[in-house]
Amino acid sequence: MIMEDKQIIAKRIAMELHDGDLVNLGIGIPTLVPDYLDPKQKILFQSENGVIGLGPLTDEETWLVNAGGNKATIVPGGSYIDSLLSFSLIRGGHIDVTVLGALEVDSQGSLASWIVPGKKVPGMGGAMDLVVGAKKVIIAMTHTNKGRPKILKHCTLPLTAARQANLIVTEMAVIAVEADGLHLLEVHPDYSIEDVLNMTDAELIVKDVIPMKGMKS
Amino acid sequence: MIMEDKQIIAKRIAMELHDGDLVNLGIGIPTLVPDYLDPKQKILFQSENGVIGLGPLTDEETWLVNAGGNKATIVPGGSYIDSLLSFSLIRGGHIDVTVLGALEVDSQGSLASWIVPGKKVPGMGGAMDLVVGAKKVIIAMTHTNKGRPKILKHCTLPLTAARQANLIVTEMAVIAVEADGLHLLEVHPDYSIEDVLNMTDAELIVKDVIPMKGMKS
Amino acid sequence: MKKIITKEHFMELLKDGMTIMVGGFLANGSPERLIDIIVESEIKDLTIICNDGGFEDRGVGKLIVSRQVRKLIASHIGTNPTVGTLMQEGEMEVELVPQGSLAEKIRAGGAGLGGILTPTGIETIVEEGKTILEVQGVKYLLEEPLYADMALIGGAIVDKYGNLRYHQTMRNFNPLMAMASEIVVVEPFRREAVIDPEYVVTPHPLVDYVLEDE
Amino acid sequence: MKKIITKEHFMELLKDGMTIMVGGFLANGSPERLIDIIVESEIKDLTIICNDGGFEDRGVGKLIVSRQVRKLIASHIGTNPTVGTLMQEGEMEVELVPQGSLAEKIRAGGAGLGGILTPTGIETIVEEGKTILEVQGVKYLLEEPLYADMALIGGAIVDKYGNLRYHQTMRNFNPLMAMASEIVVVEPFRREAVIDPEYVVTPHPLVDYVLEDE
Repeated sequence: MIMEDKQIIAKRIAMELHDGDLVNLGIGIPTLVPDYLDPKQKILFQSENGVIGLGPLTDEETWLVNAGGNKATIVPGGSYIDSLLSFSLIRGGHIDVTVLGALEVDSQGSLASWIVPGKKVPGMGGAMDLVVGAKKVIIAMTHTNKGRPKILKHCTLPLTAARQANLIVTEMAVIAVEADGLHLLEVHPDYSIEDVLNMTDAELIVKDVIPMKGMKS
Repeated sequence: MIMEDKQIIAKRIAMELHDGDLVNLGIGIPTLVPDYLDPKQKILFQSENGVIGLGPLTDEETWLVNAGGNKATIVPGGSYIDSLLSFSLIRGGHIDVTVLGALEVDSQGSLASWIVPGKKVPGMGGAMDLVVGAKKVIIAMTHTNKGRPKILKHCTLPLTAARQANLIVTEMAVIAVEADGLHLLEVHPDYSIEDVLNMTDAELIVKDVIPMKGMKS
Repeated sequence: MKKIITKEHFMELLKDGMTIMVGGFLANGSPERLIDIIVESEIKDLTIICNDGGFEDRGVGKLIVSRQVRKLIASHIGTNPTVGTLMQEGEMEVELVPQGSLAEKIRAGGAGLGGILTPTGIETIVEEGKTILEVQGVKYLLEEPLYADMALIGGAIVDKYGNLRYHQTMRNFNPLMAMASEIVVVEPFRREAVIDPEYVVTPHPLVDYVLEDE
Repeated sequence: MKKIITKEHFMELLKDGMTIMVGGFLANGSPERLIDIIVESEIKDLTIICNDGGFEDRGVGKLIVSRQVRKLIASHIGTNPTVGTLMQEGEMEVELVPQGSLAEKIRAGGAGLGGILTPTGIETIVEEGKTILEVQGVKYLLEEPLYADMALIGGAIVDKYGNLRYHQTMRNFNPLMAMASEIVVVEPFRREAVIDPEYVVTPHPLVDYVLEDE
C-alpha cells in the first residue's frame, strides 16, 4: 500500500508518543496520528477547547466537540475543563507533547503558522500558547510547499513563536532542533540525503543519519 | 435588656444589609451580625475559605468550616469554591459588603487591622483583599481601646489598605467616610455628640446627626 | 430564584456601542437564541469578545454577517469568511489575541487584576504596543484585563437558584465571561432542580438573568 | 490508575531543603497523614507554602513545632503560637502574603505566568521590594509566581484514574497547589469509583501519587 505524505508524517510522529504522555494534536495532519497508535498505548489527548482524554470522532448526538469543532468522544477517566484551566495546563508545562502544522520552520526552531499577510489571516487560536508551553513541540508538515522549501534559514512570515520547535517530521525526513542547529536524523527510504538537502533551505547537520523508522521503500 | 457594645454594633450593621447582597463577615464582632437579620431577608454570606451561602454554625459532624475554622452549614442554593475563585470574587468587586474589625481607622478611611509590630503578628489573611475588593467596606469595632480613640487623624500601625473604609460602626456612633472627611451620622442614645467627639481623634463633620437607628437608651 | 428574562426585556437591555462577551468555541456553547435576538434588535457598533468569529450562520458569526459589529476581539477568525471581507473593507476592526491570553485577560477583568504576565507572544507581532517585563530572567508580555457591559452565557445547566454548570465542551469561555461583565444573561441549555454545592461552576450571585424557555 | 504510594516510598521522596506546598485552611483540608510522615522522616530546612500556620497539633503546624521548617510562606499565623516564638528566636523566617495574592502566586506558578498585577497591598508594607505598575491609571503590585518541589493534597475524593474532586470546604488551596508542583501526592479523604467528567476538579494527569489506605 502506498502511503500518502501526510500518512507517513502521522505514522512517524506516533512513534514519538509514549505511555503516560498528555498530548495536544493540532488540526490537519496531527489529527491522523492516533490512527497509528497501538490501542494498548496509554496516551492521553488534551483538546484545547476543554477536554482531558479526547477520544475518536463520532456521528452520535453530542455536544462534545474537538478543537476543530467536530463531534468527538471522551475516554474513561477523562474530564471537561474550561478554557482557563485548559490553557493553564498548556502554558504551565503540563502538556508533554504538542503536534502541530506550520507554514515555515527555521534553523533556530522558530515557526510561522498563523498568518500570511495580505492573503490569509485565520488567527493564532491556541497555537502560540501551545508551542510556548508544551514540553516538546513536534512540527508535522510537508517538506515543501509547491516545490519551495518550508524549512528555512530564517522564517519570512510573522512568527508563532521564537525558538520553540523541538522536532520536525516531514514525508522526507526527521529533523531535530538542537542548540547548534538542525540535525538530520532520519530520511525516508524513497529519498536520499541529497534530496533532503536540496529541498531544505536551512543548513542541516548530517551525522549518523538512519532510514526513517517504521517506513519501507 | 442591656446590650453589650458588640451586640449594638452587630445590630446596627445588620440594618446596612439588603436583599440580594453578597456579604463577607470577618471574625469577631461581624460574626454576630446574622443574629440581627430578619430570616425573611435574602442576604447571602460568602466565606473566604470557599463557601457561597454560608449558614449558621453547627455541632454536627461536618468538614464545612467558616473562615474562623468553626463547623458551619451551607444554605440551599449554596456552593463550594476553591481559594482562587473565592478571592477572584472578593478582589473582582463581586462582594457587595464586607464587614470587618480594625485596630485603627483614619480620616481618609485607611485602616490597620493585622499587625502590632513587636507585639502581635497574626497576618493579614484575606483582609487586605476584602477591603480593596468589596463594593462597600464596613468597619465593626469598639470606639476606643482601653480609653484611647481608634478613629484617628492618621493611622499609626501598618495599614491593611489605604482609603478603603466606607462606614464605621461603633457602640457610640455611625460614621461615614466621604471625600471631604468623616461624617458623624448617628449617635447612640446613651451618648452625646460631645462624648463621641471627645473619644475620636479624627475630625468629625457634624451635620444632621440622628440617634442611632434601632437603639433605645 | 434568578430573574427570568423575556425576549422583550432582554431587548430593552441592548444599546448601540455595547461591549458584549459571548461564550462558545466555534459556536459550541454559544447562546444562539440570545444572539438571534440581538440580530433582530438591529443594535449596532458592538464590540464583541469571543474565542472566534463563529460561522456565518452560527454563533457570533451571525452578528458579523448582519454588520452589527464594529470590533471583534478573538483568537481565531478562519471559519467565518465574512470577517475577512469586512476587515479588508475597513468595516470592522479585528484584534487577534492568543487563546490562552484571551482567557487570562477575561479572567483578570473578572478577578480584579490589573493584568497578567505571559510568555505567549514574545518575539511575535502580538507584543507590538504592549509592555514587556522581565521576571526571574524571563521576558513576559503584560496582557491587560478585559471587562464587558454584558456577557451572554450558553451551554449552561441552570438550577432554580440560578447556579450554573455546563454541558460537555460547551463550558469553554462561559464561566470566565460570567465573572467579567456588568450584566450576565444566561440562555439555559437544560434545567436541573438543584445543582449539588460541590458541582456548581458559576455560583448564582454572578447571574443576573436567565432567558425564559421558548 | 495512578501509582499508589506507600509510607516508605513517600519517605524516599523527601529531602532536606525541599519546598513543599500543603493544602488546607486552618488545617481543614490538610493531609494529616502525609504531614505526620514528614514529621517522622525528620527531614529539615523545609520551605512550606500554606494558607496559614495551622495549629500546634494539626496541619502544617506540626512541622513547625518539630522545627523542620526554615521558611513559612502564608497569609495568617495567629493560630499557632510556636510560629511567633520561632520567628522571634530567628529560627524560622515567615513571609506573610495576602490570601488572595497567595492564591494568585500559586496559580501563576502552575499556569506558566510570570506573575499577576493586584491592587491588594498597594500603600502597605506588602509592597516593599516589589515592582509597582500603573495600568489604565491604577497602581498594581506585581506578585511573582510560586512553584514547589512537592504538593501535598488533602480533602480529596479520588477515583480509580486519580481524578480528584474535594469534600466541602477542604477544597481551598488544594486544586491550585496540584498545578504548581513538580511532584503531586494526594492523601485521599474518600474514594469514588469514577468521577463524572463534568465534576472533576483536578484532572488525573496532574496527580503523581495517591497515598495507600491505612
